[in-house]
Amino acid sequence: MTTDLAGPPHLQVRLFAGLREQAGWGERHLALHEPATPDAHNGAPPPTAAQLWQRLGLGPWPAGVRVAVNREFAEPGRILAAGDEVAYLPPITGG
Amino acid sequence: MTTDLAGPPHLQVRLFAGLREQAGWGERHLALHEPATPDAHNGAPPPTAAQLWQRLGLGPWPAGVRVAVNREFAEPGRILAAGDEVAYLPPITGG
Amino acid sequence: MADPSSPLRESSTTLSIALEAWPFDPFAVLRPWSTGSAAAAEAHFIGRVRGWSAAGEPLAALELEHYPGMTEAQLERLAAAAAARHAVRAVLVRHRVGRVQPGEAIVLVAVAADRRGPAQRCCQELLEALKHDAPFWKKEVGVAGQGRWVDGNTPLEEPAPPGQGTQTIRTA
Amino acid sequence: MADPSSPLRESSTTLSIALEAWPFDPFAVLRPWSTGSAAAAEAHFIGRVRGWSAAGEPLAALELEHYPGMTEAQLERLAAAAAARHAVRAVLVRHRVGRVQPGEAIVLVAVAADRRGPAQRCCQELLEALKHDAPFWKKEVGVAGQGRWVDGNTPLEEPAPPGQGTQTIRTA
Repeated sequence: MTTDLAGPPHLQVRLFAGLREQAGWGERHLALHEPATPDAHNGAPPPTAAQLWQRLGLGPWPAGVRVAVNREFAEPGRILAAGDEVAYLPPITGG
Repeated sequence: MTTDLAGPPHLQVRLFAGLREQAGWGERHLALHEPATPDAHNGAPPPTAAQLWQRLGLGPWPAGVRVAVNREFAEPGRILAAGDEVAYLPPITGG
Repeated sequence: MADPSSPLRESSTTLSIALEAWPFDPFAVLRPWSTGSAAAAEAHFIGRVRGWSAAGEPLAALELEHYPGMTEAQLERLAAAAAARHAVRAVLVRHRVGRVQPGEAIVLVAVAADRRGPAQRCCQELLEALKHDAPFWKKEVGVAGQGRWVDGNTPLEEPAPPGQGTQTIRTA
Repeated sequence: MADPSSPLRESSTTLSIALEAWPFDPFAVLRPWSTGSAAAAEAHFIGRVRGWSAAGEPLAALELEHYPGMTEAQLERLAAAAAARHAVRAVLVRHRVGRVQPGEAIVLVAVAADRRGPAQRCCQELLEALKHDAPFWKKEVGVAGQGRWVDGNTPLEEPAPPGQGTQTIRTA
Protein backbone atom coordinates (compact mmCIF):
# COMPACT_ATOMS: atom_id res chain seq x y z
CA MET A 1 0.00 0.00 0.00
CA THR A 2 1.18 3.52 -0.64
CA THR A 3 1.08 4.45 3.02
CA ASP A 4 3.32 1.46 3.85
CA LEU A 5 5.88 2.33 1.24
CA ALA A 6 6.37 5.66 2.94
CA GLY A 7 6.44 4.17 6.48
CA PRO A 8 8.68 1.59 8.24
CA PRO A 9 9.02 -1.92 6.65
CA HIS A 10 6.20 -4.30 7.56
CA LEU A 11 5.35 -8.00 7.75
CA GLN A 12 2.04 -9.79 7.27
CA VAL A 13 1.46 -12.49 9.95
CA ARG A 14 -1.12 -15.27 9.61
CA LEU A 15 -2.37 -17.93 12.03
CA PHE A 16 -4.54 -20.93 11.14
CA ALA A 17 -6.92 -23.41 12.76
CA GLY A 18 -6.20 -24.02 16.47
CA LEU A 19 -3.47 -21.35 16.58
CA ARG A 20 -5.87 -18.77 15.14
CA GLU A 21 -8.58 -19.66 17.66
CA GLN A 22 -6.19 -19.60 20.63
CA ALA A 23 -4.74 -16.24 19.61
CA GLY A 24 -8.12 -14.73 18.82
CA TRP A 25 -6.85 -13.33 15.52
CA GLY A 26 -5.86 -14.75 12.12
CA GLU A 27 -4.09 -11.96 10.33
CA ARG A 28 -1.97 -9.05 11.51
CA HIS A 29 0.21 -6.34 10.03
CA LEU A 30 3.45 -5.85 12.03
CA ALA A 31 6.52 -3.68 11.75
CA LEU A 32 9.58 -5.70 10.66
CA HIS A 33 11.46 -4.44 13.76
CA GLU A 34 9.90 -4.20 17.21
CA PRO A 35 8.75 -0.56 17.46
CA ALA A 36 9.89 -0.17 21.11
CA THR A 37 13.53 -0.96 20.22
CA PRO A 38 15.96 1.18 18.27
CA ASP A 39 16.63 -1.76 15.87
CA ALA A 40 14.62 -0.15 13.14
CA HIS A 41 17.11 2.68 12.94
CA ASN A 42 20.46 1.12 13.92
CA GLY A 43 20.79 -1.51 11.17
CA ALA A 44 20.10 -4.57 13.42
CA PRO A 45 19.27 -7.72 11.42
CA PRO A 46 15.59 -8.46 10.86
CA PRO A 47 14.02 -11.24 12.98
CA THR A 48 13.69 -14.92 12.09
CA ALA A 49 10.24 -16.52 11.96
CA ALA A 50 10.90 -18.09 15.39
CA GLN A 51 11.95 -14.72 16.86
CA LEU A 52 8.84 -13.10 15.43
CA TRP A 53 6.74 -15.78 17.18
CA GLN A 54 8.23 -14.66 20.55
CA ARG A 55 7.21 -11.08 19.79
CA LEU A 56 3.62 -12.20 19.20
CA GLY A 57 3.30 -13.10 22.90
CA LEU A 58 1.49 -16.39 22.19
CA GLY A 59 3.59 -18.51 24.53
CA PRO A 60 6.35 -21.04 23.76
CA TRP A 61 6.77 -22.48 20.27
CA PRO A 62 3.97 -25.08 19.92
CA ALA A 63 4.91 -28.69 19.08
CA GLY A 64 4.51 -29.58 15.43
CA VAL A 65 3.96 -26.05 14.14
CA ARG A 66 5.46 -25.31 10.73
CA VAL A 67 6.33 -21.98 9.14
CA ALA A 68 5.44 -20.71 5.70
CA VAL A 69 6.96 -17.57 4.23
CA ASN A 70 5.24 -16.15 1.18
CA ARG A 71 3.12 -19.29 0.92
CA GLU A 72 6.00 -21.77 0.82
CA PHE A 73 7.26 -23.88 3.70
CA ALA A 74 10.31 -22.36 5.41
CA GLU A 75 12.52 -23.16 8.42
CA PRO A 76 11.70 -21.40 11.72
CA GLY A 77 15.19 -19.90 11.45
CA ARG A 78 14.38 -18.18 8.17
CA ILE A 79 15.32 -14.48 8.31
CA LEU A 80 12.37 -12.35 7.38
CA ALA A 81 12.36 -9.47 4.95
CA ALA A 82 10.14 -6.45 4.56
CA GLY A 83 6.87 -7.37 2.86
CA ASP A 84 7.05 -11.08 3.78
CA GLU A 85 3.86 -12.96 4.59
CA VAL A 86 4.73 -15.23 7.55
CA ALA A 87 2.30 -18.01 8.51
CA TYR A 88 2.34 -20.37 11.49
CA LEU A 89 0.70 -23.68 10.57
CA PRO A 90 -0.48 -26.25 13.14
CA PRO A 91 -0.13 -29.96 12.19
CA ILE A 92 -1.84 -30.62 8.88
CA THR A 93 -4.93 -32.87 8.82
CA GLY A 94 -6.19 -32.84 5.24
CA GLY A 95 -7.16 -35.56 2.81
CA MET B 1 -26.29 -87.63 -21.63
CA THR B 2 -28.36 -90.77 -21.37
CA THR B 3 -26.22 -92.63 -23.88
CA ASP B 4 -23.10 -91.91 -21.78
CA LEU B 5 -24.61 -93.20 -18.60
CA ALA B 6 -25.05 -96.55 -20.22
CA GLY B 7 -21.56 -96.59 -21.87
CA PRO B 8 -17.99 -96.52 -20.48
CA PRO B 9 -16.93 -93.62 -18.16
CA HIS B 10 -15.97 -90.45 -19.99
CA LEU B 11 -14.00 -87.21 -19.60
CA GLN B 12 -14.60 -83.80 -21.09
CA VAL B 13 -11.35 -82.22 -22.38
CA ARG B 14 -10.98 -78.52 -23.18
CA LEU B 15 -8.20 -76.51 -24.79
CA PHE B 16 -7.93 -72.72 -24.88
CA ALA B 17 -6.26 -69.93 -26.85
CA GLY B 18 -2.99 -70.99 -28.53
CA LEU B 19 -3.40 -74.64 -27.46
CA ARG B 20 -6.86 -74.74 -29.02
CA GLU B 21 -5.62 -73.24 -32.28
CA GLN B 22 -2.61 -75.57 -32.50
CA ALA B 23 -4.74 -78.64 -31.83
CA GLY B 24 -7.50 -77.56 -34.18
CA TRP B 25 -10.17 -78.37 -31.59
CA GLY B 26 -11.35 -76.86 -28.30
CA GLU B 27 -13.56 -79.49 -26.73
CA ARG B 28 -13.59 -83.27 -26.87
CA HIS B 29 -15.37 -86.13 -25.19
CA LEU B 30 -12.97 -88.99 -24.31
CA ALA B 31 -13.23 -92.33 -22.61
CA LEU B 32 -11.61 -92.30 -19.17
CA HIS B 33 -9.43 -95.27 -20.22
CA GLU B 34 -7.72 -95.53 -23.60
CA PRO B 35 -10.10 -97.67 -25.69
CA ALA B 36 -7.27 -99.66 -27.34
CA THR B 37 -6.04 -100.96 -23.97
CA PRO B 38 -7.71 -103.42 -21.65
CA ASP B 39 -7.47 -100.87 -18.77
CA ALA B 40 -11.14 -100.12 -18.93
CA HIS B 41 -11.91 -103.65 -17.94
CA ASN B 42 -9.02 -104.73 -15.68
CA GLY B 43 -9.35 -102.15 -12.89
CA ALA B 44 -6.20 -100.13 -13.86
CA PRO B 45 -6.10 -96.69 -12.18
CA PRO B 46 -7.53 -93.80 -14.20
CA PRO B 47 -4.99 -91.41 -15.81
CA THR B 48 -3.62 -88.18 -14.35
CA ALA B 49 -4.12 -84.91 -16.24
CA ALA B 50 -0.51 -85.13 -17.49
CA GLN B 51 -1.02 -88.74 -18.70
CA LEU B 52 -4.19 -87.71 -20.48
CA TRP B 53 -2.19 -84.98 -22.29
CA GLN B 54 0.11 -87.69 -23.71
CA ARG B 55 -2.92 -89.56 -25.02
CA LEU B 56 -4.09 -86.45 -26.85
CA GLY B 57 -1.04 -86.66 -29.15
CA LEU B 58 -0.37 -82.93 -29.02
CA GLY B 59 3.38 -83.23 -28.37
CA PRO B 60 5.38 -82.73 -25.18
CA TRP B 61 3.91 -80.85 -22.21
CA PRO B 62 4.09 -77.15 -23.20
CA ALA B 63 5.96 -74.75 -20.92
CA GLY B 64 3.75 -72.74 -18.60
CA VAL B 65 0.55 -74.72 -19.24
CA ARG B 66 -1.73 -75.15 -16.22
CA VAL B 67 -4.46 -77.68 -15.58
CA ALA B 68 -8.00 -77.10 -14.39
CA VAL B 69 -10.28 -79.92 -13.31
CA ASN B 70 -13.95 -79.09 -13.02
CA ARG B 71 -13.13 -75.38 -13.41
CA GLU B 72 -10.62 -75.19 -10.57
CA PHE B 73 -6.84 -75.19 -10.89
CA ALA B 74 -5.31 -78.62 -10.26
CA GLU B 75 -1.87 -80.21 -10.37
CA PRO B 76 -0.86 -82.04 -13.57
CA GLY B 77 -0.55 -85.14 -11.36
CA ARG B 78 -4.22 -84.98 -10.39
CA ILE B 79 -5.92 -88.35 -10.91
CA LEU B 80 -8.99 -87.95 -13.06
CA ALA B 81 -12.40 -89.40 -12.39
CA ALA B 82 -15.30 -90.25 -14.63
CA GLY B 83 -17.26 -87.14 -15.59
CA ASP B 84 -14.37 -84.72 -14.91
CA GLU B 85 -13.93 -81.68 -17.13
CA VAL B 86 -10.16 -81.36 -17.72
CA ALA B 87 -8.81 -78.14 -19.23
CA TYR B 88 -5.30 -77.26 -20.39
CA LEU B 89 -4.66 -73.53 -19.98
CA PRO B 90 -1.79 -71.69 -21.68
CA PRO B 91 -0.16 -68.82 -19.71
CA ILE B 92 -2.80 -66.31 -18.62
CA THR B 93 -2.74 -62.80 -20.09
CA GLY B 94 -5.80 -61.00 -18.71
CA GLY B 95 -6.31 -57.68 -17.03
CA MET C 1 -25.32 -41.56 2.48
CA ALA C 2 -23.08 -41.84 5.49
CA ASP C 3 -22.77 -45.17 7.18
CA PRO C 4 -24.55 -44.71 10.53
CA SER C 5 -23.10 -47.85 12.07
CA SER C 6 -20.40 -47.92 14.71
CA PRO C 7 -16.79 -48.35 13.62
CA LEU C 8 -16.64 -51.64 15.53
CA ARG C 9 -19.55 -53.40 13.83
CA GLU C 10 -19.02 -56.88 12.37
CA SER C 11 -17.40 -56.68 8.94
CA SER C 12 -18.78 -58.25 5.79
CA THR C 13 -17.90 -57.87 2.14
CA THR C 14 -20.14 -57.45 -0.87
CA LEU C 15 -18.72 -58.74 -4.15
CA SER C 16 -19.86 -57.55 -7.56
CA ILE C 17 -18.20 -59.54 -10.36
CA ALA C 18 -19.14 -59.57 -14.04
CA LEU C 19 -17.79 -60.20 -17.51
CA GLU C 20 -18.70 -57.64 -20.15
CA ALA C 21 -19.21 -58.83 -23.72
CA TRP C 22 -19.57 -55.26 -25.05
CA PRO C 23 -17.89 -51.89 -24.44
CA PHE C 24 -18.82 -50.54 -21.02
CA ASP C 25 -18.48 -47.16 -19.34
CA PRO C 26 -16.51 -47.66 -16.09
CA PHE C 27 -18.11 -44.58 -14.56
CA ALA C 28 -21.63 -45.78 -15.26
CA VAL C 29 -20.65 -48.92 -13.31
CA LEU C 30 -18.76 -47.15 -10.52
CA ARG C 31 -21.22 -44.39 -9.70
CA PRO C 32 -24.17 -46.48 -8.42
CA TRP C 33 -21.80 -48.94 -6.72
CA SER C 34 -19.97 -46.12 -4.97
CA THR C 35 -23.14 -44.29 -3.97
CA GLY C 36 -24.47 -47.48 -2.46
CA SER C 37 -21.44 -48.03 -0.24
CA ALA C 38 -20.33 -44.40 0.46
CA ALA C 39 -17.30 -45.89 2.18
CA ALA C 40 -14.67 -43.65 3.75
CA ALA C 41 -12.06 -44.92 1.29
CA GLU C 42 -12.44 -46.09 -2.27
CA ALA C 43 -9.70 -47.17 -4.69
CA HIS C 44 -10.33 -47.83 -8.38
CA PHE C 45 -8.28 -49.09 -11.27
CA ILE C 46 -9.22 -48.90 -14.95
CA GLY C 47 -7.14 -50.66 -17.59
CA ARG C 48 -7.62 -49.79 -21.25
CA VAL C 49 -6.40 -51.39 -24.45
CA ARG C 50 -3.27 -49.70 -25.81
CA GLY C 51 -3.02 -48.56 -29.41
CA TRP C 52 0.03 -50.69 -30.07
CA SER C 53 1.08 -54.30 -29.59
CA ALA C 54 3.66 -55.64 -27.12
CA ALA C 55 6.12 -55.45 -30.03
CA GLY C 56 5.28 -51.78 -30.63
CA GLU C 57 3.20 -52.24 -33.81
CA PRO C 58 -0.14 -50.48 -34.33
CA LEU C 59 -3.00 -52.57 -32.96
CA ALA C 60 -6.45 -52.94 -34.49
CA ALA C 61 -8.01 -54.80 -31.54
CA LEU C 62 -7.53 -57.37 -28.83
CA GLU C 63 -9.51 -60.63 -28.85
CA LEU C 64 -10.16 -61.70 -25.26
CA GLU C 65 -10.76 -65.42 -24.82
CA HIS C 66 -11.92 -66.81 -21.49
CA TYR C 67 -13.14 -70.07 -19.95
CA PRO C 68 -16.88 -69.64 -19.42
CA GLY C 69 -17.84 -70.85 -15.97
CA MET C 70 -14.29 -71.09 -14.63
CA THR C 71 -13.32 -67.45 -15.29
CA GLU C 72 -16.29 -66.06 -13.35
CA ALA C 73 -15.80 -68.56 -10.51
CA GLN C 74 -12.08 -67.82 -10.33
CA LEU C 75 -12.65 -64.04 -10.28
CA GLU C 76 -15.02 -64.55 -7.39
CA ARG C 77 -12.53 -66.71 -5.49
CA LEU C 78 -9.74 -64.16 -6.02
CA ALA C 79 -11.97 -61.24 -5.02
CA ALA C 80 -13.24 -62.99 -1.89
CA ALA C 81 -9.69 -63.90 -0.84
CA ALA C 82 -8.37 -60.35 -1.35
CA ALA C 83 -11.40 -58.88 0.42
CA ALA C 84 -10.94 -61.15 3.44
CA ARG C 85 -7.17 -60.50 3.58
CA HIS C 86 -7.75 -56.73 3.81
CA ALA C 87 -11.13 -56.78 5.61
CA VAL C 88 -12.72 -54.42 3.08
CA ARG C 89 -16.41 -53.64 2.63
CA ALA C 90 -17.01 -54.12 -1.07
CA VAL C 91 -15.17 -55.27 -4.18
CA LEU C 92 -16.20 -54.76 -7.77
CA VAL C 93 -14.63 -56.39 -10.84
CA ARG C 94 -15.55 -55.96 -14.50
CA HIS C 95 -13.58 -57.59 -17.30
CA ARG C 96 -14.19 -57.48 -21.02
CA VAL C 97 -14.35 -60.58 -23.17
CA GLY C 98 -14.52 -60.77 -26.97
CA ARG C 99 -13.15 -58.13 -29.33
CA VAL C 100 -11.92 -54.99 -27.57
CA GLN C 101 -10.80 -51.85 -29.44
CA PRO C 102 -7.85 -49.65 -28.47
CA GLY C 103 -8.95 -47.09 -25.90
CA GLU C 104 -11.78 -49.26 -24.56
CA ALA C 105 -11.78 -50.32 -20.93
CA ILE C 106 -10.73 -53.95 -20.55
CA VAL C 107 -10.64 -54.23 -16.76
CA LEU C 108 -12.13 -52.33 -13.83
CA VAL C 109 -11.35 -53.11 -10.18
CA ALA C 110 -12.80 -51.09 -7.31
CA VAL C 111 -12.55 -51.55 -3.55
CA ALA C 112 -14.45 -49.76 -0.78
CA ALA C 113 -13.08 -49.86 2.76
CA ASP C 114 -13.00 -47.98 6.05
CA ARG C 115 -9.36 -46.91 5.54
CA ARG C 116 -7.28 -45.83 2.58
CA GLY C 117 -4.50 -48.39 3.15
CA PRO C 118 -6.68 -51.51 2.88
CA ALA C 119 -8.65 -50.02 -0.05
CA GLN C 120 -5.51 -49.29 -2.06
CA ARG C 121 -3.64 -52.48 -1.20
CA CYS C 122 -6.65 -54.71 -1.86
CA CYS C 123 -7.23 -53.02 -5.25
CA GLN C 124 -3.60 -53.53 -6.27
CA GLU C 125 -3.37 -57.12 -5.07
CA LEU C 126 -6.62 -58.14 -6.72
CA LEU C 127 -5.51 -56.59 -10.02
CA GLU C 128 -2.25 -58.59 -9.88
CA ALA C 129 -4.10 -61.74 -8.85
CA LEU C 130 -6.56 -61.58 -11.73
CA LYS C 131 -3.78 -60.88 -14.21
CA HIS C 132 -2.04 -64.08 -13.17
CA ASP C 133 -4.80 -66.41 -11.99
CA ALA C 134 -8.03 -65.63 -13.85
CA PRO C 135 -8.28 -67.49 -17.16
CA PHE C 136 -8.15 -64.82 -19.87
CA TRP C 137 -6.06 -64.89 -23.02
CA LYS C 138 -5.30 -61.91 -25.22
CA LYS C 139 -4.78 -62.15 -28.95
CA GLU C 140 -3.39 -59.04 -30.59
CA VAL C 141 -4.98 -58.29 -33.96
CA GLY C 142 -2.76 -56.12 -36.16
CA VAL C 143 -4.01 -53.53 -38.63
CA ALA C 144 -3.52 -56.04 -41.47
CA GLY C 145 -5.76 -58.52 -39.62
CA GLN C 146 -2.97 -60.86 -38.46
CA GLY C 147 -3.46 -62.34 -34.96
CA ARG C 148 -0.83 -63.18 -32.32
CA TRP C 149 -1.40 -64.60 -28.84
CA VAL C 150 0.22 -62.47 -26.15
CA ASP C 151 2.97 -64.38 -24.30
CA GLY C 152 2.53 -62.91 -20.85
CA ASN C 153 1.51 -59.85 -18.91
CA THR C 154 3.51 -56.65 -18.83
CA PRO C 155 5.63 -56.67 -15.66
CA LEU C 156 4.46 -54.56 -12.72
CA GLU C 157 7.89 -52.94 -12.34
CA GLU C 158 9.07 -51.02 -15.38
CA PRO C 159 12.30 -49.21 -16.13
CA ALA C 160 11.86 -45.44 -16.43
CA PRO C 161 10.56 -44.61 -19.91
CA PRO C 162 12.95 -42.83 -22.27
CA GLY C 163 10.89 -39.64 -22.17
CA GLN C 164 11.36 -39.13 -18.43
CA GLY C 165 14.40 -36.89 -18.82
CA THR C 166 12.42 -34.45 -20.92
CA GLN C 167 9.27 -34.52 -18.77
CA THR C 168 7.33 -31.26 -18.94
CA ILE C 169 4.40 -30.24 -16.74
CA ARG C 170 1.26 -28.64 -18.13
CA THR C 171 -1.51 -27.31 -15.93
CA ALA C 172 -5.09 -27.62 -17.14
CA MET D 1 -10.35 -42.53 -27.92
CA ALA D 2 -7.12 -44.47 -28.20
CA ASP D 3 -3.86 -42.64 -28.02
CA PRO D 4 -2.50 -42.92 -31.54
CA SER D 5 1.01 -41.86 -30.60
CA SER D 6 4.01 -44.16 -30.42
CA PRO D 7 4.99 -45.64 -27.04
CA LEU D 8 8.32 -43.82 -27.27
CA ARG D 9 7.02 -40.27 -27.66
CA GLU D 10 8.23 -37.54 -25.28
CA SER D 11 6.30 -37.66 -22.01
CA SER D 12 4.49 -34.72 -20.48
CA THR D 13 2.02 -34.41 -17.62
CA THR D 14 -1.24 -32.50 -17.40
CA LEU D 15 -2.23 -31.38 -13.91
CA SER D 16 -5.81 -30.57 -12.90
CA ILE D 17 -5.99 -29.22 -9.34
CA ALA D 18 -8.95 -27.54 -7.67
CA LEU D 19 -10.51 -26.83 -4.29
CA GLU D 20 -14.25 -27.44 -4.02
CA ALA D 21 -16.28 -25.16 -1.75
CA TRP D 22 -19.44 -27.25 -2.21
CA PRO D 23 -20.35 -30.95 -2.42
CA PHE D 24 -19.06 -32.46 -5.66
CA ASP D 25 -19.70 -35.72 -7.50
CA PRO D 26 -16.35 -37.46 -8.02
CA PHE D 27 -17.67 -39.31 -11.05
CA ALA D 28 -18.85 -36.12 -12.76
CA VAL D 29 -15.25 -34.92 -12.36
CA LEU D 30 -13.58 -38.19 -13.34
CA ARG D 31 -15.57 -39.08 -16.42
CA PRO D 32 -14.59 -36.17 -18.71
CA TRP D 33 -11.02 -36.19 -17.37
CA SER D 34 -10.70 -39.92 -18.03
CA THR D 35 -12.32 -39.75 -21.47
CA GLY D 36 -9.89 -37.01 -22.43
CA SER D 37 -6.82 -39.02 -21.53
CA ALA D 38 -7.99 -42.60 -22.28
CA ALA D 39 -4.70 -43.78 -20.78
CA ALA D 40 -3.86 -47.48 -20.58
CA ALA D 41 -3.84 -47.31 -16.77
CA GLU D 42 -5.84 -45.15 -14.43
CA ALA D 43 -5.85 -45.22 -10.62
CA HIS D 44 -8.35 -43.25 -8.51
CA PHE D 45 -8.85 -42.65 -4.82
CA ILE D 46 -11.94 -41.13 -3.21
CA GLY D 47 -11.97 -40.22 0.48
CA ARG D 48 -15.28 -39.50 2.20
CA VAL D 49 -16.14 -38.05 5.60
CA ARG D 50 -16.86 -40.74 8.20
CA GLY D 51 -19.98 -40.68 10.31
CA TRP D 52 -18.01 -40.65 13.56
CA SER D 53 -15.13 -38.68 15.07
CA ALA D 54 -11.59 -39.92 15.73
CA ALA D 55 -12.81 -40.63 19.28
CA GLY D 56 -15.71 -42.74 17.98
CA GLU D 57 -18.50 -40.22 18.67
CA PRO D 58 -21.22 -39.43 16.09
CA LEU D 59 -20.14 -36.60 13.81
CA ALA D 60 -22.37 -33.84 12.44
CA ALA D 61 -19.82 -32.41 10.01
CA LEU D 62 -16.18 -31.56 9.37
CA GLU D 63 -15.08 -27.94 8.94
CA LEU D 64 -12.15 -27.81 6.52
CA GLU D 65 -9.91 -24.79 6.92
CA HIS D 66 -7.17 -24.06 4.39
CA TYR D 67 -4.64 -21.35 3.51
CA PRO D 68 -5.99 -19.65 0.37
CA GLY D 69 -3.21 -19.21 -2.14
CA MET D 70 -0.73 -21.51 -0.41
CA THR D 71 -2.95 -24.61 -0.39
CA GLU D 72 -3.54 -24.51 -4.15
CA ALA D 73 0.13 -23.75 -4.87
CA GLN D 74 1.27 -26.54 -2.57
CA LEU D 75 -1.12 -29.09 -4.12
CA GLU D 76 0.31 -28.18 -7.50
CA ARG D 77 3.90 -28.57 -6.31
CA LEU D 78 3.11 -31.97 -4.75
CA ALA D 79 1.24 -33.18 -7.83
CA ALA D 80 4.00 -32.04 -10.22
CA ALA D 81 6.66 -33.73 -8.09
CA ALA D 82 4.75 -37.04 -7.88
CA ALA D 83 3.95 -36.91 -11.61
CA ALA D 84 7.60 -36.36 -12.53
CA ARG D 85 8.79 -39.08 -10.13
CA HIS D 86 6.54 -41.66 -11.81
CA ALA D 87 6.51 -40.20 -15.34
CA VAL D 88 2.72 -40.30 -15.56
CA ARG D 89 0.51 -38.58 -18.13
CA ALA D 90 -2.09 -36.78 -16.05
CA VAL D 91 -2.90 -36.06 -12.41
CA LEU D 92 -6.18 -34.78 -11.00
CA VAL D 93 -6.77 -33.54 -7.44
CA ARG D 94 -9.99 -32.22 -5.91
CA HIS D 95 -10.25 -31.33 -2.21
CA ARG D 96 -13.19 -29.94 -0.30
CA VAL D 97 -12.96 -26.85 1.88
CA GLY D 98 -15.60 -25.47 4.24
CA ARG D 99 -18.29 -27.55 5.93
CA VAL D 100 -18.40 -31.18 4.75
CA GLN D 101 -21.12 -33.64 5.80
CA PRO D 102 -20.57 -37.32 6.63
CA GLY D 103 -20.68 -39.38 3.43
CA GLU D 104 -19.57 -36.48 1.22
CA ALA D 105 -16.37 -36.78 -0.80
CA ILE D 106 -13.58 -34.76 0.80
CA VAL D 107 -10.67 -35.73 -1.48
CA LEU D 108 -10.28 -37.17 -4.97
CA VAL D 109 -6.93 -38.14 -6.51
CA ALA D 110 -6.64 -39.67 -9.98
CA VAL D 111 -3.61 -40.58 -12.06
CA ALA D 112 -3.43 -41.65 -15.70
CA ALA D 113 -0.32 -43.43 -16.96
CA ASP D 114 0.95 -45.88 -19.56
CA ARG D 115 1.41 -48.65 -16.98
CA ARG D 116 -0.51 -49.81 -13.93
CA GLY D 117 2.47 -49.68 -11.54
CA PRO D 118 3.25 -45.97 -12.00
CA ALA D 119 -0.48 -45.05 -11.97
CA GLN D 120 -1.11 -46.85 -8.67
CA ARG D 121 2.09 -45.79 -6.95
CA CYS D 122 1.75 -42.14 -8.01
CA CYS D 123 -1.86 -42.06 -6.76
CA GLN D 124 -0.86 -43.51 -3.37
CA GLU D 125 2.17 -41.28 -2.91
CA LEU D 126 0.31 -38.13 -3.86
CA LEU D 127 -2.49 -38.94 -1.42
CA GLU D 128 0.05 -39.38 1.40
CA ALA D 129 1.90 -36.23 0.36
CA LEU D 130 -1.20 -34.05 0.41
CA LYS D 131 -2.28 -35.48 3.75
CA HIS D 132 1.01 -34.38 5.27
CA ASP D 133 2.13 -31.37 3.24
CA ALA D 134 -0.91 -29.51 1.90
CA PRO D 135 -2.28 -26.95 4.41
CA PHE D 136 -5.71 -28.26 5.43
CA TRP D 137 -7.09 -28.47 8.94
CA LYS D 138 -10.10 -30.51 10.01
CA LYS D 139 -12.39 -29.51 12.83
CA GLU D 140 -14.83 -32.18 13.93
CA VAL D 141 -18.28 -30.84 14.74
CA GLY D 142 -20.24 -33.10 17.08
CA VAL D 143 -23.99 -33.58 16.98
CA ALA D 144 -24.37 -31.13 19.91
CA GLY D 145 -22.48 -28.50 17.87
CA GLN D 146 -19.20 -28.69 19.81
CA GLY D 147 -16.03 -28.35 17.68
CA ARG D 148 -12.64 -30.04 18.09
CA TRP D 149 -9.55 -29.69 15.89
CA VAL D 150 -8.26 -33.04 14.71
CA ASP D 151 -4.75 -33.76 16.05
CA GLY D 152 -3.32 -35.65 13.12
CA ASN D 153 -4.14 -37.94 10.23
CA THR D 154 -5.16 -41.54 10.64
CA PRO D 155 -2.08 -43.70 10.12
CA LEU D 156 -1.69 -45.50 6.79
CA GLU D 157 -1.00 -48.83 8.47
CA GLU D 158 -3.78 -50.13 10.68
CA PRO D 159 -4.06 -53.21 12.85
CA ALA D 160 -6.59 -55.73 11.56
CA PRO D 161 -10.06 -54.60 12.66
CA PRO D 162 -11.83 -56.70 15.29
CA GLY D 163 -14.46 -57.85 12.80
CA GLN D 164 -11.97 -59.62 10.56
CA GLY D 165 -12.38 -62.99 12.27
CA THR D 166 -16.10 -62.98 11.53
CA GLN D 167 -15.79 -61.71 7.96
CA THR D 168 -18.59 -62.97 5.72
CA ILE D 169 -18.79 -62.66 1.96
CA ARG D 170 -21.94 -61.60 0.15
CA THR D 171 -22.24 -61.60 -3.61
CA ALA D 172 -24.31 -58.88 -5.25
